[in-house]
Amino acid sequence: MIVTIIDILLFFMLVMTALAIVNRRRLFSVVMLAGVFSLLTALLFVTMDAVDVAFTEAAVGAGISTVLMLGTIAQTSRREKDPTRSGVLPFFVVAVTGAALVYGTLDMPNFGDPNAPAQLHVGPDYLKNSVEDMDLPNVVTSILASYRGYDTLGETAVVFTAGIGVLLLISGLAGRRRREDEEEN
Amino acid sequence: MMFVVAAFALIVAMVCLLVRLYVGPTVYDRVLASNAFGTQTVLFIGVLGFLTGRPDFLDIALLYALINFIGTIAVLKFFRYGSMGDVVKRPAKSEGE
Amino acid sequence: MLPVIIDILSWIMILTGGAFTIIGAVGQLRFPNFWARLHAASVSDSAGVILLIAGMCLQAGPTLITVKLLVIGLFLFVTGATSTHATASAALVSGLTPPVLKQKSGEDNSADKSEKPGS
Amino acid sequence: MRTVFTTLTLFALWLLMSGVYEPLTIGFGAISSIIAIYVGKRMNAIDRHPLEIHINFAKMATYFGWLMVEIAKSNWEVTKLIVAPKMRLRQNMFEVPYVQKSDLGQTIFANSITLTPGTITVEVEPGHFLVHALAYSEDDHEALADMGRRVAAVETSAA
Repeated sequence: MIVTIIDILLFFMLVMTALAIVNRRRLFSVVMLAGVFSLLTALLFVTMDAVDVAFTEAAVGAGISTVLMLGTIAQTSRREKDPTRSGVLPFFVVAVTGAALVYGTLDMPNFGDPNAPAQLHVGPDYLKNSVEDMDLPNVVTSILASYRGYDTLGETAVVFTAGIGVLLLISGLAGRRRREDEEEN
Repeated sequence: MMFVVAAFALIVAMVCLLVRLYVGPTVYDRVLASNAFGTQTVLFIGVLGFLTGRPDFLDIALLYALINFIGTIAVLKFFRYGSMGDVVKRPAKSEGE
Repeated sequence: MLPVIIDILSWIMILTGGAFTIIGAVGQLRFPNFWARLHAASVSDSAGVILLIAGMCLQAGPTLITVKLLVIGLFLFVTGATSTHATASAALVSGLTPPVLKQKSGEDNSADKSEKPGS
Repeated sequence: MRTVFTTLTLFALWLLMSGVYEPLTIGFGAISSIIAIYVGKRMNAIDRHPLEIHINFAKMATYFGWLMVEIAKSNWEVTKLIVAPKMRLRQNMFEVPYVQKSDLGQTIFANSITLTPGTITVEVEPGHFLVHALAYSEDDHEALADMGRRVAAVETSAA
């Protein structure tokens, strides 16, 4: 009950932050607000017991991406360009998509429903056997690292590649800036 | 029960900080507010752990404390030594690095 | 008897801690300029954190949780001060001049000390 | 020697956080702390200048208690300022000379100033700190000098 109220309040703050992000034109404040947005998201994950996702959100959302976005701002512009076209059509598209998504969730099982299909397939086996198989206290860890080990390896490879790509982009931009400056002088 | 009170106190504080984060005239106001927001989040995770009867969540709170500090310091380093972060009027591009 | 005392103590601590946290946030809203807001932030960073962590420790009792809480508390305690200082000094360096009392303008001409960022 | 010490510290921290004490998990912890230290050494992240701690820990505990009282007092002062309907701020910057010899002592002093709400160490300059005060009064110099002397008393003579 209490947790539900807290959830609602957190969602409220989340929506407010999102609106603020959309409204702002100065990119520094957008970066700060995005950091706060991800803090709020992680809090919501914690209230839903998704501890590992909250971990990831904390490390990536609040920490690294803030720094990356600041680095990007340093290379590019500090203000968002004012929109040149009217926003009616994009808003319409977004609203329809959102409505469709909300309609889709009506068919989804309730949060934490023990009879949801996802809970009935292999989940019970994992829950029953993981401590014996792996001797680890945390089931999520053993699923991620062993039962779904190849998935995790793939994910890690993707994230690693993305990280290298971002670093290359930023350093390439910085190098070009410097060269241009030198040519000007 | 007492943790409910603490949770709501933290939420009220967070809303205040959000307003400051939105209004805050200078960049540093925003950094300050978001740092305080991070501290509040750490405390909130701790309180939530007690509220749901599973204080194991404290690991995340610890991680948050670390990330928040590192993030704040990184941002400030950027403002201080990067080619940006001017509050006063100054040429947009700082003269050659 | 003892549990009651502990309960009362932690009630007091958590209530006052929550109050200080709110007061700090309200101070951030009400104070007129950045330099004053720094001090408001430090209210919730010191009193709020200490009291809330202490209250939670009392509730947790002598377990691993208390140790973790103490580690978090110590960490927040040290980093709170450090990041406040870092914010202040970055603001000073970038040229956000602090308000200074008029009659004693002789010694704190801090605006002149602002170096050029970026080198 | 220093590497071994750092590894042990890391492992102790791991044990503290883990909470599961079985041979397998403890082994994982030991292996991961050794790997972390190895990577750190390769990155030259472990410097060769150990932090010199010239601190009398018994006196430090007393100072900490005193600091807590100070924090409580100044919190109350700032709280009154915040909730007062009409704000009477006397913000000011002033210099506070420090007398501590070691870096750690100076750090403790600067952080103590920041931790007591109402005063914030803004900048460190040779021989003094720049301190910003929310409600400045002439007594602040004496109060902060007193705090500085207390911190200096905590230091043992640097060998």
